[in-house]
Amino acid sequence: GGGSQTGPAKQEGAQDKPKEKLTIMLDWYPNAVHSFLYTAMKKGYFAEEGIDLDIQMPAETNDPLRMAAANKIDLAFTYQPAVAIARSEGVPVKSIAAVVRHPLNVVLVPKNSSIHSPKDFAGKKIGYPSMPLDEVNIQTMMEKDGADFKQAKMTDIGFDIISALATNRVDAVIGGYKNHEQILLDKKGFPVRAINLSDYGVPDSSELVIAASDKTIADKKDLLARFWKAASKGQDYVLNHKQEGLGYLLANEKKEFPLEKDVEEKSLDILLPLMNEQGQSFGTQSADQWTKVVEWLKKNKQVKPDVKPEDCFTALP
Amino acid sequence: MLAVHQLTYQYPESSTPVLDNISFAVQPGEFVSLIGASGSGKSTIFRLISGLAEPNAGSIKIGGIQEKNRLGKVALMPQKDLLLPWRTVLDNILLPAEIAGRPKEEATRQAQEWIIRAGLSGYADAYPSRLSGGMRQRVSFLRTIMTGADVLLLDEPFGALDTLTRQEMQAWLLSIWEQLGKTVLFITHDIEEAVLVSDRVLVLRSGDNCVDVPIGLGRPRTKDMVFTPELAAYRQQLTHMISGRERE
Amino acid sequence: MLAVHQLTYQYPESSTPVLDNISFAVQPGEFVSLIGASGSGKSTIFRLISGLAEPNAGSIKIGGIQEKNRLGKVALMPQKDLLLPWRTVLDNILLPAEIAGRPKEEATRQAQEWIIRAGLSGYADAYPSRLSGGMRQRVSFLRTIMTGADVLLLDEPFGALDTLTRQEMQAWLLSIWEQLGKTVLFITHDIEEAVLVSDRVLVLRSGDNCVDVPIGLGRPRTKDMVFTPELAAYRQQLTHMISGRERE
Amino acid sequence: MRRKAYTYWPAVVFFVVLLVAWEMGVKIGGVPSFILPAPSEIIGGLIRYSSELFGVHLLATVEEMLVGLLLSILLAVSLSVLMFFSPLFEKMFYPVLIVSQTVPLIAIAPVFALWFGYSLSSKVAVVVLISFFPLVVSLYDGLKSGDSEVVDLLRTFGANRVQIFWKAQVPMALPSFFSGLKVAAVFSVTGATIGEWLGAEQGLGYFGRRMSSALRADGVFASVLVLSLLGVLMFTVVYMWEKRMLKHK
Amino acid sequence: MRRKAYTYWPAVVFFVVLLVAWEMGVKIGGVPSFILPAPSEIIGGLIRYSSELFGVHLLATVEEMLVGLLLSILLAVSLSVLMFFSPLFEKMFYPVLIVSQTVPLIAIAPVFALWFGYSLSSKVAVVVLISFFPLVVSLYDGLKSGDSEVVDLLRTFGANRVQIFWKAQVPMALPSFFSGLKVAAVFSVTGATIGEWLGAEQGLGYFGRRMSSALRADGVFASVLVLSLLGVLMFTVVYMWEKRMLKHK
Ligand SMILES: Nc1ncnc2c1ncn2[C@@H]1O[C@H](COP(=O)(O)OP(=O)(O)OP(=O)(O)O)[C@@H](O)[C@H]1O
Ligand SMILES: Nc1ncnc2c1ncn2[C@@H]1O[C@H](COP(=O)(O)OP(=O)(O)OP(=O)(O)O)[C@@H](O)[C@H]1O
Ligand SMILES: Cc1ncc(C[n+]2csc(CCO)c2C)c(N)n1
Ligand SMILES: [Mg+2]
Ligand SMILES: [Mg+2]
Repeated sequence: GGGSQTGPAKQEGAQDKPKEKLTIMLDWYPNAVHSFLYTAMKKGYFAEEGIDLDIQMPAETNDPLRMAAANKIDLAFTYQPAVAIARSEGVPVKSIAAVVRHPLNVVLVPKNSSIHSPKDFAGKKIGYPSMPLDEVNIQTMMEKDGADFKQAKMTDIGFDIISALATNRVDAVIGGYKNHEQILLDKKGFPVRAINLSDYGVPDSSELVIAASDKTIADKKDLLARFWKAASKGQDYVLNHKQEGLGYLLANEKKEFPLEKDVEEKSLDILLPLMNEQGQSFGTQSADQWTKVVEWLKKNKQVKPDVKPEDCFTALP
Repeated sequence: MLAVHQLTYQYPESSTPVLDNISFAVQPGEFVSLIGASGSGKSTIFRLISGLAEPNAGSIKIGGIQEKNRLGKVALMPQKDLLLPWRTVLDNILLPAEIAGRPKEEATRQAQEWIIRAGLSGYADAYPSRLSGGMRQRVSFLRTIMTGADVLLLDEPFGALDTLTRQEMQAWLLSIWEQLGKTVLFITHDIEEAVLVSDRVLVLRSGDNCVDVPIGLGRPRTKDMVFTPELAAYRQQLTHMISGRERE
Repeated sequence: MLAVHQLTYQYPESSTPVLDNISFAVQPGEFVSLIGASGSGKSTIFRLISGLAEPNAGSIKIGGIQEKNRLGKVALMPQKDLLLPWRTVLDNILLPAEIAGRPKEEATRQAQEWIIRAGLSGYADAYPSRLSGGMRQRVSFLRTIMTGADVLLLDEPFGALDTLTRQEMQAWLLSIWEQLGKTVLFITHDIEEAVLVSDRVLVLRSGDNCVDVPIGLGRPRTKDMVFTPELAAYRQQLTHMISGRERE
Repeated sequence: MRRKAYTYWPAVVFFVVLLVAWEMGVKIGGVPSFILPAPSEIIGGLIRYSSELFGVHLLATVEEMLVGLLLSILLAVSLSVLMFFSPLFEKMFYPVLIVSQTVPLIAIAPVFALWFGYSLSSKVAVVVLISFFPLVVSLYDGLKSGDSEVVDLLRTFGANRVQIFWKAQVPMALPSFFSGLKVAAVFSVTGATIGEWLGAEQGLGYFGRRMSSALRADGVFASVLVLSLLGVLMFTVVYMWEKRMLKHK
Repeated sequence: MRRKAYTYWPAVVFFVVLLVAWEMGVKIGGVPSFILPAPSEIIGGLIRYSSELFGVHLLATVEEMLVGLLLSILLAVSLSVLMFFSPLFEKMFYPVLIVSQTVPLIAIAPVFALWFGYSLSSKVAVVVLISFFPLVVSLYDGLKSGDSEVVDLLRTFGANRVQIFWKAQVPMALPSFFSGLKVAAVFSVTGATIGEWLGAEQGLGYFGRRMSSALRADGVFASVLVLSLLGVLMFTVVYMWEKRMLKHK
């Protein structure tokens, strides 16, 4: 947090404003998808809005949502269906903005695998990072492809999406991103193929959204709006200056963990078209997409029938 | 100084009492020996007097007072040496002074003098594992003396010593006893020793009260008295008493 | 049976040798006592003979053979009783038989007989923590006897016993010795005991060779011999020898 | 001082007080129940999920745990004995032993999986890795710190090293061994759970994790409850065994 | 038997042989280097990432570890002493202690995060949770198993409970305490690593985990190497301390 007040932030001349603290937790370790945040921070956009942003990393996939719901943090990067599931379990959170508007999550198989479409999952070990949601993904895909989900051996692989596949402990893995895990595996000499979820009946969803608790939304409406204004400005900058935007991310990480520039570059190329929609401002959510996702979750008994799509998200003013 | 009245004691694990209705008294400044067959309960009496165990029946008075907590009132030298292996000879000897909170320097001076008197010079800084059996016993004896208590309960203090060293230690004990007016209750299996050093000898027989034999020898006692016929007579009498023969 | 020649030994931790050029021999079937001041090295000699330590110089022959590994060749009764607290009295006594792999039944019968002889009947199944000092010593003695070795090294075996029990144990030891033709080397601090039981007495003086005193008393020895003038003479002679006075 | 029969009521009273405080704290203090559910909700979860918990996952975890603990004991005993008898082996092996404890499981999880696959053995391996260290250290220290005078006595009886070992050194090392075994027994539960994080299809740890990702805290804590009871049970069994073995005290 | 000075060469030789075998195995056996890199690659990683490893993460981990271990010792000592002096407290507390060990960290991680946040204290808490159990058990067992005759002797000197405790029971419990401390010292490294999985922005465990997610095995194993050395160092320090304290043996 303290670091964000030094350096470029001062140049913008916003130092006199009293700053409000805002905490956001990422969905994963910092990677290309988070460039807009680091850019906005380094360019002083948050400072301009009177925001002192603290970026935290999660310990576990579900931490951001839970911590946000418990008001330990203000904002959480999370997955669209996860918000609906949370509401269904009585966890009071809402999505406030879509960051990546389309799926990144794919099923990865080794390049020379005999698996070519979901019906080939039958009799194979499918690894997933302990998200019940992934079982529904696989089920939907297999049923669409005319196979019986019971034939797949679903295996919980814990934290290590990548090495589970690379060590041939599983025949396929779901939960890796086509902009990240796929590129990494290819680069490290373990070529893989991706099977898209949306090709086999899984509805188009926003891979990453930002969520906050009902209470935070009610109490800090103005602050959140200012946050998103600054974040959007950051995203605009990244869109127009890809190299520089990425540079802010890499620079921020340098001390603790050297990111690989080429991987992040490729990643950002894939990401940017999925983040901004022509004619819509950054973060705009589609009621239609929410309805489809919630319907699909209901059909697969992942959420209770009384979950309303419109409760799952809210637009910022 | 020490009065034991109708003492009865039975170990919790055991089915018969070790001590059954035992009574005796020791006057201030007296030197009394306690003899009896192995397993007759001598050490048990010491456990009771020192307060390590409570009698099932009977009373124990120290200095005329029957106290609930007798611990720390008398000095007990146990039959096993029980030296603390992690302390040097000097530190073992200083233990009672430490516990009493006596000034360290003065206690150390006294301890070092006594180490020399006990023939242990050069061993002050040795750990007990380096000592011979008799040396360990002497350290244990010194430690008991260092409590400074007026009543000394000594359980076979010189049992592991050769004649000469034993005589020196006896003479020294007698001098401490006389000069400082201590009261001593002394367990030994050596009847000669008992007769030589004591004013009275108590003979303990299991399942029986103890018999009191005053020793009519003059003071100071010298080691040459061992060869006198009086001593030989006491010796034979006591030997027979232990074996229970004098009653037949 | 046992020949010790120019033995020299120094503890690694210590700066001067405990034993310096010691020589003596024990004939088969002989009963020899070893006396000397506390700390003179008696127990150390036993450690060397039994093979627990190796001399710095000199040789040790057992049965005429100078073996490298003497462990298990002689029976050593240590000065401390060293009973295993997790074994009952009987099981402690059976230990050597177990180690030798002797049939359990026969050994148990023998052990039980001996438990009775040693006045410990009723204690076969007791754990050592329940025994008195003298009882522990007797158990330790029985355990040593149970090794069945021809040479017995006994380090103050009866030091914690009252006169009567001691006399019984002595008589018993002598009967085993005579009947089974054992060779016994016996450490004691009781000169009377040494004279009464031995064929010869070895007097150990630190920094000096040991002196050999044959005891010209007839066999069988009875406890009443204690009162004979011959014994008294030996006793005085040996006492003076330990203190080093006879050389002046 | 400590002779009285072990009575359980103070622990029970304490636990009840703790539970009531917890229930109140959650209900009044407003701790969100998706993070820390109240005891009553946990009991609810236990009932709701009882068929899965007890029918499937408990058995799986118990199997991993017992197999692992048994292997640990075997391994720890053999290693301590080897180290005890061979100073060379000790010098070679002790450092490896310590290193084995500091390697973070998450880092070698792939290696583990490479070797053991996702079968029972990978979880057993984790249990062994976690529980054998306290065992080895305490057993080996116990063996080393035995009274050398007793050992000497047995040597004079002509006992060979094996006899000395069994008749003197092992009994003297038992108290220390049991200290280690108590720790190891409890850690075997933890080991099984961690093993299940690294990849599993059943087991209480697996169940808890899935419940956690489904944001069902009642299920998470129901499995935690079962795991804790398992740990307490393991400890108690060892404690009873210790009492029996060391009854001469 | 075991008097000779501790020589290191057998361990060194053994390690060298192990490393060579590993290098060969990886190079010849065709284990993919992103799963198990050869020692030479690990050394390469160590050099490549040395500024991050030693400049940032090592310090963070050492801090968590030392603070945690110190707290553990304090806590374990106080608890054992309390349990030792108060049988009531023991009966109340021992079961809680065991339960605390069986609760899977992953399950209470959110609770931890809720209480401690993602700060130093959450990692310290994990270190304490993991390392104080072996300490408490061994210290408490050590205190309980002390020779009662020695205690009786001190009682006859009029020693009060505190004096008996310090002058007899503590020295008698020391060997057992050190057994536990050796285990705890090594586990404190593991604890810090696990603490870092549960949420961290620096530390060797964090670094290794991120390296793993980026499939950079050389970095993973470089951090593992540093962690192992740390563990061995901790053990050695305790071992030396034990030698000094128990030199009368
Ligand atoms: N382990 C040891 N390390 C160093 N010195 C020792 C050791 N054991 C004994 N000594 C020393 O060796 C000398 C002889 O000891 P030893 O036990 O042989 O005497 P002893 O004749 O049996 O005496 P006692 O009659 O008192 O039993 C003593 O001065 C003692 O301090
Ligand atoms: N802790 C105990 N539990 C049960 N019985 C015991 C215990 N301690 C001693 N006894 C028994 O009490 C009796 C007396 O023991 P005590 O130690 O008082 O004898 P003693 O007269 O000192 O003998 P010794 O001269 O052999 O030392 C013995 O028969 C012994 O077996
Ligand atoms: C770069 C990147 N890789 C993986 C994940 C993790 N992840 C992707 S989808 C999903 C939910 C279930 O499939 C999870 C946990 C991420 N967030 N970011
Ligand atoms: Mg006694
Ligand atoms: Mg001796």
